[in-house]
Amino acid sequence: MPKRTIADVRINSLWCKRCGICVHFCPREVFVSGEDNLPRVRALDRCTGCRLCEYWCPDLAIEVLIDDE
Amino acid sequence: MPKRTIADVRINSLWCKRCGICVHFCPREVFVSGEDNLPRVRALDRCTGCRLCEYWCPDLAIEVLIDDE
Amino acid sequence: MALQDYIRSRFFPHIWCVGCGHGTALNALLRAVETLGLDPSDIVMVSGIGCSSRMPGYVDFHTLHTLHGRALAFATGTKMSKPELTVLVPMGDGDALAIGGNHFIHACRRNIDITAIVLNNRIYGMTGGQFSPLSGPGVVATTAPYSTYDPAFDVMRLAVGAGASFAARGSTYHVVELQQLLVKAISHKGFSVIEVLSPCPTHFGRRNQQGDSVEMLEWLKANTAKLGSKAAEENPELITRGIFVEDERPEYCEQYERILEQAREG
Amino acid sequence: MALQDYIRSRFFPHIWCVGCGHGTALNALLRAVETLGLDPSDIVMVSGIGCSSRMPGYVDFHTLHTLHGRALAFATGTKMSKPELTVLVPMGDGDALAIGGNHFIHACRRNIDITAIVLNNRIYGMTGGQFSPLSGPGVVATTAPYSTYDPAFDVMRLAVGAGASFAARGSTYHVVELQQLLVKAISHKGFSVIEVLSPCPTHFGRRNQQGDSVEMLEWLKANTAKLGSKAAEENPELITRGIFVEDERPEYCEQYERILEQAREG
Amino acid sequence: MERCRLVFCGSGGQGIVTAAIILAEAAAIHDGLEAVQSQSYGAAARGGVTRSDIIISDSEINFPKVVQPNILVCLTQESFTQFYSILRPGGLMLLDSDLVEPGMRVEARQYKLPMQRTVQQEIGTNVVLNLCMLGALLCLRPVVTKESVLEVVKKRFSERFLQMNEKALELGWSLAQESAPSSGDQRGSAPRPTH
Amino acid sequence: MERCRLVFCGSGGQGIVTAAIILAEAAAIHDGLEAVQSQSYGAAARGGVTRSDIIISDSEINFPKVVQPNILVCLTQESFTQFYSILRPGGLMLLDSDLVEPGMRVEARQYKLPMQRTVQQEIGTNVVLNLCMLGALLCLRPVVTKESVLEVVKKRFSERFLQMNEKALELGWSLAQESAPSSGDQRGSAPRPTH
Amino acid sequence: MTNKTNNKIAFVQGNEVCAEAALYAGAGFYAGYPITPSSEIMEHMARRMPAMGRRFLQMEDEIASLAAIIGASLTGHKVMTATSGPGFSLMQETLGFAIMAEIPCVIVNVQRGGPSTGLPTQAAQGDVYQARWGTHGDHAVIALTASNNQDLFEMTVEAFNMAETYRTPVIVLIDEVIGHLREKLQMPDPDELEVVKRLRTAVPHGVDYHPYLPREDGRLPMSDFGDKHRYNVTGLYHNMWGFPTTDPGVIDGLIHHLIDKIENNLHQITRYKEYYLSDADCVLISYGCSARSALHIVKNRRQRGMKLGLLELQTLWPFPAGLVREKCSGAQHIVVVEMNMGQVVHEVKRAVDHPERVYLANRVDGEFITPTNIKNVLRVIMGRGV
Amino acid sequence: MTNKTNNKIAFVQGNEVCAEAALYAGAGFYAGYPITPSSEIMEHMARRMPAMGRRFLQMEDEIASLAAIIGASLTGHKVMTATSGPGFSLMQETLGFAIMAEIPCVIVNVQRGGPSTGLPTQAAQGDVYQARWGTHGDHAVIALTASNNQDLFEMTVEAFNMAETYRTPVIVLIDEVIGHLREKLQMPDPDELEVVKRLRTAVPHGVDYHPYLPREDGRLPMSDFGDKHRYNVTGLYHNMWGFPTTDPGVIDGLIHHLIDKIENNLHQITRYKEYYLSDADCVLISYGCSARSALHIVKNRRQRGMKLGLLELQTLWPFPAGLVREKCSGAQHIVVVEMNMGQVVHEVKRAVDHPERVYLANRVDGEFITPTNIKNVLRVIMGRGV
Ligand SMILES: Cc1ncc(C[n+]2csc(CCOP(=O)(O)OP(=O)(O)O)c2C)c(N)n1
Ligand SMILES: Cc1ncc(C[n+]2csc(CCOP(=O)(O)OP(=O)(O)O)c2C)c(N)n1
Ligand code: SF4
Ligand code: SF4
Ligand code: SF4
Ligand code: SF4
Ligand code: SF4
Ligand code: SF4
Ligand SMILES: [Mg+2]
Ligand SMILES: [Mg+2]
Repeated sequence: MPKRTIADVRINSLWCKRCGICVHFCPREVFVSGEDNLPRVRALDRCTGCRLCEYWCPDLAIEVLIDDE
Repeated sequence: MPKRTIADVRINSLWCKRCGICVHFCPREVFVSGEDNLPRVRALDRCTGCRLCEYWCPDLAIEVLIDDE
Repeated sequence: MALQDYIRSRFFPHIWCVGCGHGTALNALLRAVETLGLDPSDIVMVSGIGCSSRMPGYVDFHTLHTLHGRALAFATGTKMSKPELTVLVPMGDGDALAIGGNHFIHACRRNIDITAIVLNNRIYGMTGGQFSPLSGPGVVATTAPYSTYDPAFDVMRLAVGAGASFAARGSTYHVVELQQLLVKAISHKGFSVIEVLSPCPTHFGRRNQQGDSVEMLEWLKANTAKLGSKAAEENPELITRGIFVEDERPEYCEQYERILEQAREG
Repeated sequence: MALQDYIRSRFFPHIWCVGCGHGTALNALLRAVETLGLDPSDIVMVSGIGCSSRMPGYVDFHTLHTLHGRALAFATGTKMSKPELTVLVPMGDGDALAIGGNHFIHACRRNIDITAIVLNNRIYGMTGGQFSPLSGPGVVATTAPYSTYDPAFDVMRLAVGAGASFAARGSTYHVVELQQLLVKAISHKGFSVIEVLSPCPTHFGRRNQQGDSVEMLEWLKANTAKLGSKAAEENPELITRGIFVEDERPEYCEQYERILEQAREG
Repeated sequence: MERCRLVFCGSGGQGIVTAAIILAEAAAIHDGLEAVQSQSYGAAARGGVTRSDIIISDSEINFPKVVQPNILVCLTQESFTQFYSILRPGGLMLLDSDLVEPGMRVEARQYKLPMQRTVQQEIGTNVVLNLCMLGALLCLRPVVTKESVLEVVKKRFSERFLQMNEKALELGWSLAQESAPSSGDQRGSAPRPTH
Repeated sequence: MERCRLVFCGSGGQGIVTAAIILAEAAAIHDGLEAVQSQSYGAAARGGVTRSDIIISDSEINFPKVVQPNILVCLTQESFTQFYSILRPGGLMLLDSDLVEPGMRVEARQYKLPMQRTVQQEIGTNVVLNLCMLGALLCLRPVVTKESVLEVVKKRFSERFLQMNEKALELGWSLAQESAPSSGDQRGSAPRPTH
Repeated sequence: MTNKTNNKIAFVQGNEVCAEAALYAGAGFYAGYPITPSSEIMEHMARRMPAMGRRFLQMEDEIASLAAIIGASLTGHKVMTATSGPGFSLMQETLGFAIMAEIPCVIVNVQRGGPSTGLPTQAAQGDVYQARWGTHGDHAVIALTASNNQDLFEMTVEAFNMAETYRTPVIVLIDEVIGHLREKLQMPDPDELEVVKRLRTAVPHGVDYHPYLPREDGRLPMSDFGDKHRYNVTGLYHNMWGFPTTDPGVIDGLIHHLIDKIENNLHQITRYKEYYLSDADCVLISYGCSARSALHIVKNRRQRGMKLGLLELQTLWPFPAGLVREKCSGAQHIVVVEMNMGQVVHEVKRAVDHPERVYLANRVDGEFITPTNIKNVLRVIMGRGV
Repeated sequence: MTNKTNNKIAFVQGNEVCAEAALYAGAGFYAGYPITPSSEIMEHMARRMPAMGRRFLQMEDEIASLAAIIGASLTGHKVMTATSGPGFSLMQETLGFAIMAEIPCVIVNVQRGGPSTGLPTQAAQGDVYQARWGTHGDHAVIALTASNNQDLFEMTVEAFNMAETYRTPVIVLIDEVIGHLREKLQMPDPDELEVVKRLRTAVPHGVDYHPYLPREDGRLPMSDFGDKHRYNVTGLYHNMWGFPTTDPGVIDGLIHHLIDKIENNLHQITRYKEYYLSDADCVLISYGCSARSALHIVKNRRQRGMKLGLLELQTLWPFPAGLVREKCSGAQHIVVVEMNMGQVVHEVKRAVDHPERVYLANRVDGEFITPTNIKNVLRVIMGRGV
């Protein structure tokens, strides 16, 4: 298995409706709820790249960018 | 069980449509197909009073009369 | 009351064809009603459109001859508005399960105390022999001149799948059994479905080498078996007869009574 | 193709409420289509009317937004007339099983190669929170202020009873599983039904003490179990997820090809 | 050719409509005439009274129904009772002598032939009663040629039934040749609706 | 009383419509006035722009919609953008200062109050933002009496929520009392449809 | 009416008024399927009926809803269902059954923008002709409408009354604006409005009862399913016992009866209001929500001395042609105000002596027609441009 | 046509003619549900279509049938379904969808006696107004009819042509008499009648295609589902891309487009026949089966020197009012002959200059209207009793 680096977890703030699902369910607690409830990545380093947040997001507002080496 | 006498097996010729079901299926072959296919009782004495003919008849055209003693 | 007292004899002989199974089904139904000693003024018979749906004309109950496929919807209103009535709904296979399929599954789901009698002749009799959703593959019909490829519903599986609390199948060959099944179906508290295999010699028999009514009854005799019987086990091709499900579930109108109470209390 | 290539991004953010499960279902469906590497020009999405039925607006396939309850009937015509198309039909629970119940069971019966996705939020979302035939008893809805007493359909039992050759249930909490189920459903040759437990926080959650979307997903996590799992066996109250049936049966359009041949030969 | 208006009536299974179509088609396709054919069924789903109207003419036919036929064929008692009175005075009435007992006088040339009995005896089935009737009719009133009818029969029936039908047609023809009208009464017996 | 035309707008969950009904009902039932209230929703199923029209008058109201309000309340940016231009020149505009950033000059008496922030701080929830708005509005323009509104509020809300709503109303009132119009600009900035 | 207070004045929505009026009229059974913008009627019934011991049912679709209330009407209940365009289209076959079998029932259609799914939340009056001609075959119908809460209450009660009087479905044809508009309702006292009871046969048990034999006064007494008279109901042509027939005389009699019982009673069925008609040389004709805008402009122009008047129709079908002719006899201009591409305007043209003087002021873009829209049409008619 | 012989003259039923004409016009997909008296159309298709490699489908009801052909039309097929009154009533919601989404399709309604189940096997022409107004909301429709086999063939082909030309459902409104009447048909050669092909967009892949943007000539080119242009189809008001909108301007434009594309082409859509009109002082106006009786009496009276003429309408909707006015301009009496309680007669009254000269000769008892029935009306009109 190639080594994976999590390049970024991006939130599309225009599409995100602030439901809080990603914040609540990310197994690694990567997000916090920021101003106006917009999720903010607080600890990218904790992210395992499981992509669950991407899958859960009802608004297709999350993109997990992974560098496969 | 009281003794049963079969008083009569009556065919309502105005209702009967001559399908032949009674003639064919009576377990005791009580009927024959008569003129114009109207069933005719040919052997009342053979009748056991099982009433199956009455039940089968699609035209409600048969009545089995039984004297219960 | 005698059987004759339950019918409108002035309309006999009825309009059904020579040897039509629907006549035998009517016969069995009347005997079931007689057995139960029901007062005809307590019975409502509701039907749709089709040969089978002509049944209400012949019985001296309150009778309502409605629209193709909609009988159960009308009947639901009748029952809900006067739950003390016994509501009987004879339906054709097309009527019940082609155009009327939705009302059928919803009546099963609700478990409203109505008895649905599906007169299954595997064909649209009234309109002249088009195939139905119960014809099954390999049947010749006016709309299937090259024979059908449409799979059939299994009425029992569908009824059970939709939540029916009583489902049984009988045939117009097995008349005594049929009468007994009808007695049970009518007595059942909740929605009951009874499928009656009822030959249509005119449109099914003739086109499908099943011959006249006598031959079609012989076919039923040879091709059906009692549920759980040895014959049925040995030959899975046989169509099974008997009670497929008989559950106690809350009846719909009774449930509404609970709502009425709850609402009255506040 | 990337996920973004399958959507009409100009219409985002979509109209669904904060945390609506339908968005997550769309997400999973897009990933399933991506996994299968389908060409969007080969896909037709057909829907009825309801919140769920707004899905076609967001996907860059051929899209057909029809009438409440009728999506499968339109889809049947589309598929039969051009069998090489992949036909996806997202439906609401009311859409699929209240007004649309008849088309649903007939599609199951025919076994036509369409994928029906029932987005089950147990409520009429679009019209403001009336109960649906999947609400089940004890639910508060605008048309059931004293709570419902109507029994619910079990979509899996109904689909199987009607003859579906593929039936599966997933949830928007179990997203990876859901995506996999969708891949299987789409790949299945024949009619496939997939029920997606998809929370409606706005109308169901609020009225029924299930809270917002996060709490509703927690509920799904706690109240469902994999089919055949120990949890499911130990607690029959749990809603089961997984594949309920996966049969090989002749597909409808293929059967028609046989008729075409037969007719051509005479 | 004078306009000829025919009504065939009987019960559902007797092939009344088929006979009517054969006749009209023979006229329209093979004899170069104009012809229309239609049918109506009674209230009963099946087995009730069936009626078929045919008009044959050498000019365009607009109104396609027959109000007063000049030829009436009745193959059941019930249909006779229902329709005998519409026959145009002096018209031709053809009946099966075993199936219909007129019982009243009709102002017409009436032919009663034992058609059903004959086909049953000679061919062993009564499903070809209709063709027998057609044979008899053509002999009595050649509205179309027998050859044309045979052409249509050939096209309509499979090998298996063809011969049987042809034979029935000939049987009817012979029956009619031997017959004479059984009632020459020219006075009407009951008021007749003129519609 | 002069006819008063109001438009409340905002997003789905903000209780815009409830506030409008309370206001209109207070006028109609308790202040003996005529009042009509209606609402419309944007294309989005939910969460889109919601608008409610209220007319209050001492004479019969026939046309029930508001074309040019003399009072406009906006509780979201989107609704502001959509509707700011319909306000009658010189009318009153009430905005939540945290939710709406006008960005353009409007020919009106404009009040921007931190209503949402205040209820959140003082009551701990923003579900009563609508009542706070109503309180502010009544203070600025007493279209109905506060007592009447309180009557309606009492009837509509269960014990559990009553106090909270009453408090919000008072909070709004106080906020408004302290405030002054933030924009006295009397010139229009963009052409305004007259409809 | 949840928010009813003292003096029985309530501040409510049209849809709630319609539901409450049905209860006032004695509706004992409701079945329905939700659809915007009519759902509040159903929701109000769901709340109120159980508390009153009456029966409420949510069905699987609109066809089943109408079927269910017909089934319930036969057991002796007054019944109602409500829907909007798409549901009303679905009901057409079943509506025809109610007409043919002469079943009293009330169907509310809260119109929205059509055709098809159209504009679910917006106002239109495009179903007027459909109410008349939506089902197949010849028939007659009664359709009522209203433009404000007080009238809507009365018209709904009237709908029940007419349904019972004429043994026929009656359509209450309102629109999104009226259905959703909140305003005052002075709730009538229990005996304030006339409520027509179900007319039941006086024929005793054992004597032949004819469910389809009109009395001297044209009414057909009913007998409840479950009572002692057992009869037949069918959608086929039928005789006076309710049994199917193909007898041409009976058929001819039945179809004429179905139409005459309504059209010959046009006078009794007609409801309308008039404003400033006595001296009007321009008559506006309108109904439902549009009539509000029309009345607004009439009052407004009267203040300026223009002789404008308004005839507000509350009975749309059977169309009160005689009334329209009479009220327009002195008019130079007649302007029909409606929210469609022209429906009632056609009937008005047929009714009046000078159809060339009839104009249409309409709006079909989903927005409520404004007084200004009407004013513009008036200006054009007067030759003054817009 | 099973019984077709040499010279391509066949002796067939109207229903078979209709089916055969559909195949001639290129119908590639049929879905239906049987109903008397239309079933033979479906049965004929069931036999013929598979042999021609085309697709035939029996659905669970009429709603599904119409839905299925719409779904099939979008993949590029010419499509048809056939039914009778009860089924046509059920189709109304779906018909509105086809109108709104501009889907070419042909719907045959073989009329029988209504309302409701009515008279399933008997003749009537009671669905004329329903064809126009059966679905909710404003809209326009095309409805054609015919009175004999040859015309029926042509009108059915025309129906397909108009469906394609105007992207709209076209209704072929025949009746039990025509459907079941057997007479000659001279089968047209393959190229004898014009067959309008589906107009497909020329816009190449990658260039923005607007499914709802009319061309200069008013037509809207289509693109098949499965081809490279992916667009949206909806029953909501929509913009030129097919996406929902509530923009009042777009809504207004769409509803006008839907109506104008048909009504502005009235001239192209109108089909009719005329007999002895040039000097007629009494004009009969009729259509479908009734026109046969009308023509019979016209010819009959002409022999006696009466100046009777016949205008036979083949296009019923949009109603050719101008044509009727023109053809009746010299008439002292105008008699509409139809088998209903009066439907086309209302349109005729609206069309002509002297509505008071318009009479109705009708029959509604299930029996076919006879020349004698018409004669009796003529006698009354002439003041000579019956
Ligand atoms: C809406 C509607 N569609 C179609 C029909 C025509 N129709 C009448 S009965 C029938 C089917 C009859 O078949 P089935 O229900 O199996 O009853 P059967 O006659 O075989 O007893 C059909 C299609 C109708 N009357 N109404
Ligand atoms: C014929 C018809 N009846 C009713 C409606 C109103 N309607 C629109 S969507 C809907 C139900 C929505 O519920 P569901 O199908 O469960 O979808 P959801 O919105 O919950 O996703 C209803 C009743 C309609 N559009 N058409
Ligand atoms: S799950 Fe999506 S919509 Fe919800 S808060 Fe996270 S990014 Fe926003
Ligand atoms: S990819 Fe997994 S770990 Fe990373 S942020 Fe998303 S849910 Fe959390
Ligand atoms: S079963 Fe009945 S109908 Fe048939 S032959 Fe016997 S008596 Fe007659
Ligand atoms: S009662 Fe039984 S034995 Fe007697 S005739 Fe009938 S079937 Fe035969
Ligand atoms: S057609 Fe078939 S179902 Fe109908 S009456 Fe005849 S035999 Fe019975
Ligand atoms: S109402 Fe419910 S189903 Fe509809 S978008 Fe909102 S959350 Fe989703
Ligand atoms: Mg059947
Ligand atoms: Mg739902």
